[in-house]
Amino acid sequence: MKISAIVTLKKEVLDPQGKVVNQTLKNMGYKNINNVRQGKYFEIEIDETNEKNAKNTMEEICKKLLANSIIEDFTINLK
Amino acid sequence: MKISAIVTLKKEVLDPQGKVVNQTLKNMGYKNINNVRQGKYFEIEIDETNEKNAKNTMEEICKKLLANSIIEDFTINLK
Amino acid sequence: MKSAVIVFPGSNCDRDISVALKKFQIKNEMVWHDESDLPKSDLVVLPGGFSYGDYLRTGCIASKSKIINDVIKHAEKGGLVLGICNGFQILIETGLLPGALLRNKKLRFISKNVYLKVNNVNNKFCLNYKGKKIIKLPIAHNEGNFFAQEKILKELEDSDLIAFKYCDVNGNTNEASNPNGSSKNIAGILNVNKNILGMMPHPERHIDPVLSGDDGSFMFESLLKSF
Amino acid sequence: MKISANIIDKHGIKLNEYKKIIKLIGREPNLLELGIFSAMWNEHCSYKSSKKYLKTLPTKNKKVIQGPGENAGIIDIGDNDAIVFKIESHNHPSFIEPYQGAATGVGGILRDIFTMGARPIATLNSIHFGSHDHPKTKNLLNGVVSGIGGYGNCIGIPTVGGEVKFDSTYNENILVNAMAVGLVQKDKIFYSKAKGINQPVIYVGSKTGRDGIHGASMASAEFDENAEEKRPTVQVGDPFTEKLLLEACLELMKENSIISIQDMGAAGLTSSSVEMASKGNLGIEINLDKIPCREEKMSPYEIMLSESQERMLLILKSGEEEKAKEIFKKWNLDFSVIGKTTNTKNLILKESNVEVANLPLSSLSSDAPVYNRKWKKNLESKKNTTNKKYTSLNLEDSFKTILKSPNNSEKSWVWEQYDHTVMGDTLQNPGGNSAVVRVHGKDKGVALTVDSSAKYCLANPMIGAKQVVCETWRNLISVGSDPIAITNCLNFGNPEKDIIMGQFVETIHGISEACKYLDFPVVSGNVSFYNETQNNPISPTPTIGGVGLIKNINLTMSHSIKEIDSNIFVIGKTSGHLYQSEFFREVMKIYDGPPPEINLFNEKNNGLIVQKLIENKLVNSVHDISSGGLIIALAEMCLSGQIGTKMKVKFNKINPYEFLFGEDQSRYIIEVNEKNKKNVCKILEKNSIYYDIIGKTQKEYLSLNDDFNIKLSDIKNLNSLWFKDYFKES
Ligand SMILES: Nc1ncnc2c1ncn2[C@@H]1O[C@H](COP(=O)(O)OP(=O)(O)O)[C@@H](O)[C@H]1O
Ligand SMILES: [Mg+2]
Repeated sequence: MKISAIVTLKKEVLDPQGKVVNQTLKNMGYKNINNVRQGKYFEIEIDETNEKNAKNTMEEICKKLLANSIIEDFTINLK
Repeated sequence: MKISAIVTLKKEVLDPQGKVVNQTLKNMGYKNINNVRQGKYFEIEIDETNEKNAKNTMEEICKKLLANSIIEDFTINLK
Repeated sequence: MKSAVIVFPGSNCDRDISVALKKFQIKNEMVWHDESDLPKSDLVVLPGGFSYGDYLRTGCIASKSKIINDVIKHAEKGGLVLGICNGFQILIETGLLPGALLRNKKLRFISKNVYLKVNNVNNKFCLNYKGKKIIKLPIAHNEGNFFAQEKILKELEDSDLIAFKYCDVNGNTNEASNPNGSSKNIAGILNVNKNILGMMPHPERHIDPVLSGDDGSFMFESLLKSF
Repeated sequence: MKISANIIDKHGIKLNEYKKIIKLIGREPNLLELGIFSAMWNEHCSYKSSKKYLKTLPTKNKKVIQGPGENAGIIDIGDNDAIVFKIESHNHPSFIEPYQGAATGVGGILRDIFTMGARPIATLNSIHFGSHDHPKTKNLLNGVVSGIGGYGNCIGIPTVGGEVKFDSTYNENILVNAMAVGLVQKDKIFYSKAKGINQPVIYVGSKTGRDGIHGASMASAEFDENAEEKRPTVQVGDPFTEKLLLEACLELMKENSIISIQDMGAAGLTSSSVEMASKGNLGIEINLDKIPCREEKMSPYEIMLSESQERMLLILKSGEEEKAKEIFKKWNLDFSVIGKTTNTKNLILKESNVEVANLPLSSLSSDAPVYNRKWKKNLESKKNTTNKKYTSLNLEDSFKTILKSPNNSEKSWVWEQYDHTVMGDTLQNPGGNSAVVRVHGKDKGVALTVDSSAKYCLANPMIGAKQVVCETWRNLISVGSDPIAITNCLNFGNPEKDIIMGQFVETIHGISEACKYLDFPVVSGNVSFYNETQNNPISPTPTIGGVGLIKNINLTMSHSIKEIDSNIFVIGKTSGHLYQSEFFREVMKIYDGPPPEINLFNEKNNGLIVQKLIENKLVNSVHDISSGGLIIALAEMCLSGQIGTKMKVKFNKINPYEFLFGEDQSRYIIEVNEKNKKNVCKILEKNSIYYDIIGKTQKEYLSLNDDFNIKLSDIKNLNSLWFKDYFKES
């Protein structure tokens, strides 16, 4: 089963990468773009048939490894 | 409107980060995880009411800036 | 005095620090990350470099290494721990020091000499900086932008746990003298018991006057003196 | 599968070359074999257009341990120490994917160094971009610089020097040349030549993936409009794995287990196995089932042509496999016995016990085509005589215009992204004449530099090439080293055109002549042809990387002015050559005319005297004069030392413009304190060295007669303005 997670910086943490992308887009002529946030995406192949188990494992992994709770939030998606 | 894109390395391209994360998860005892791929996530706030237009803009941005089609693929999602 | 330098896959300042320790007559042993026990040591050093390529988050994967449990025990018993650059990042990921190290504000790797204000000389690492308010050391990092919640920043300041701050040649700590965007210009911090120091600058690279400075020497002399 | 004309063409093989293949192997090749031929016979691997001329380079002297022909060149620096170095291009991949292209360029050249048993101690790079206002330039510059840094910083080898240039000639073809330098014990050098029959062939490092298939052929084709579709995937670099590979290889090299070793560079497993076996005059048999693959069901064709990074091929003494395996296991790297050496003199590939290719090794190496291409002498670049009204300009403004031009701007924006102090032995940082790196644990050091001068080379390839070699020599002299040898990267357009081939031939003549005269042999190098897009070739760009020895690091010289009230000497004659100068290009917008002449006799004389003055501690600081002329060199000295200079000059034969901006060659600026002045003059006169004393150092200001008086802080601001502006930083 494939399962994915998106890890983003918490709102109160400055996201310089997103800021640079935003600025670059403005310079390229995209005037209607107001805000850009950048994050990380992880896709995992897991030997598991039960969706709930897979989700639980992913959540555990995010907490233990993939996200740093001081600065980051995460969301999980089944593919 | 919020719209997001996930940029991942093409399947044939080496993903050094995914490789290391995969190995680490194995060492942490997650034996049922077979493959990890890491990518980038972008979330954009756009002044636009028409979904299709927003998607088109995002697609353009991905092609021009966020992804390099030589090594990367992207997918777009409305929030 | 005895020290142990932990070598992770991807560490690359391990040789530099061992050269420095030897130069100041500290008996050093290199310890592979996969060992479970530390040799008897007074000081444990987590060296600079790119452990595990700095993939995922800097210092994160190294903080899950086998040896780390013993490093934590050593620290809890009051043993000295010094984390330089990637070592600082690892200390933060293990939770031995608070906060987070984000990407440099300008999103670029920065390698240059910077001025530092030594804020706290009442610890075993910095004794010999007494009277030497402003020093010069090299930095070389991509993620040295120290971040912590207001509460923690205040605690650090109130308890005098900020060891070094980035400054200019006259000692001004402001935005212009802040190379990477760190909160309060923080370049290095101590834990409450002051036996753990994490810092982004590299003292081990400035131990010889033929290089562009030797302000790093004072730190090794301090360590030696305290034993 | 029948090989059609279309397939042959897609492999970049010409019809007559295909006929030659059939003749050599006595039959038609299968597709896998054709792929192998295409990889081995392309320009990048076979040097078919350049071989004839490369042979004419001087490659030997007392200090050369290994000249061209191995992974890198090696020179003797005494006490059983040797320096291994080479430069290589990664131009095409960097244009397509600047970060990964540049990163893997650094990774590739580092493997060439440690495959010989050396620990890399420094890297340098020469990078050329299109015009700063070309829409692609900013992104390419940003990507290339962070890619070079990304790889070098992570693996922990200091990037100590380099050059960055902008010119519209590179708009669609940027250049990324990376040089690496390593240190090895003279009696512990490893080579690629296979020896002995039935010895195990070992694959170590990363797994093989479907990336970069046919990269070498790409480097041998020009871009066209359809390049977009034809582009094969570029490889992604993994510096972390390379660091592990480096440590694992050096660890194994301490044992007595390796017969020979070779990195998998361009054309991957194909070229490494072919080269090792053919150098040893042996055969080699490989079982493709044993290759560690990243993806399922990879075909023999893909496996043999993949250019996945961070891989090595070893031949071990049989019986040593287990010991070696343990080491690679510790470093978490793949290790696989994939075959053996044989006496067949053939390359035999097997898959599931079926022979899928069988080729005589000679057909891939010694019998590969060599061409004697047509070439045409380059026209003399004519002087534009009508446009010489520069004396009505303002001196100060002209100086300032040059100072803030992209090419003459201070480049710390670039080199502050490179860790240049890791390993703790960097004595001179980027920004000076040459970088200086201490030999670890000793009192000696090496001086390192990389230089090019495409503007001179386009105007006159022969003189230009000589000039670049001399500039390298001068840079090495200026830090107090004894120049020993060079490596070179020859970047040109399509050699099938007689004009381009002419540029190449004349360049080789120029390099040869200068190297012979200066006893400055070429020990390694690389040729990159087909740097052109839609018939627009780049200017001929030979890049020279030089290495010098500093016997006593305490005698290292810098270009920072040291004290006030000392004397500023110019060694060598200033006659005011302005054609091809920065002044003509940046201020007058004059681009024609010949480059300055090089007189090798003066070059050598002036250099050796400067060397002697440094050795005898008679000078405070030294800088060579190059692009931009005397005033730019002097300004750099003043900025670096934060001390100004008051120039007092009488103008009779030449005017102030020619004096300040002329790019006459073989010159140095030296700072001499009052106490040594007499002595220095005496030595210079005794040796018939032409010199001028142009002024004295002073506080804070750089001035000339009554013409101008500029504060150093203003100069500094102007000089560092461009990059900040370009990247919109305060
Ligand atoms: N311009 C040159 N001058 C001298 N030697 C060269 C030049 N170009 C290539 N060589 C030599 O030819 C050999 C093959 O080079 P190359 O194909 O770049 O090696 P690799 O397979 O390591 O990439 C090397 O020994 C190299 O030093
Ligand atoms: Mg090689």
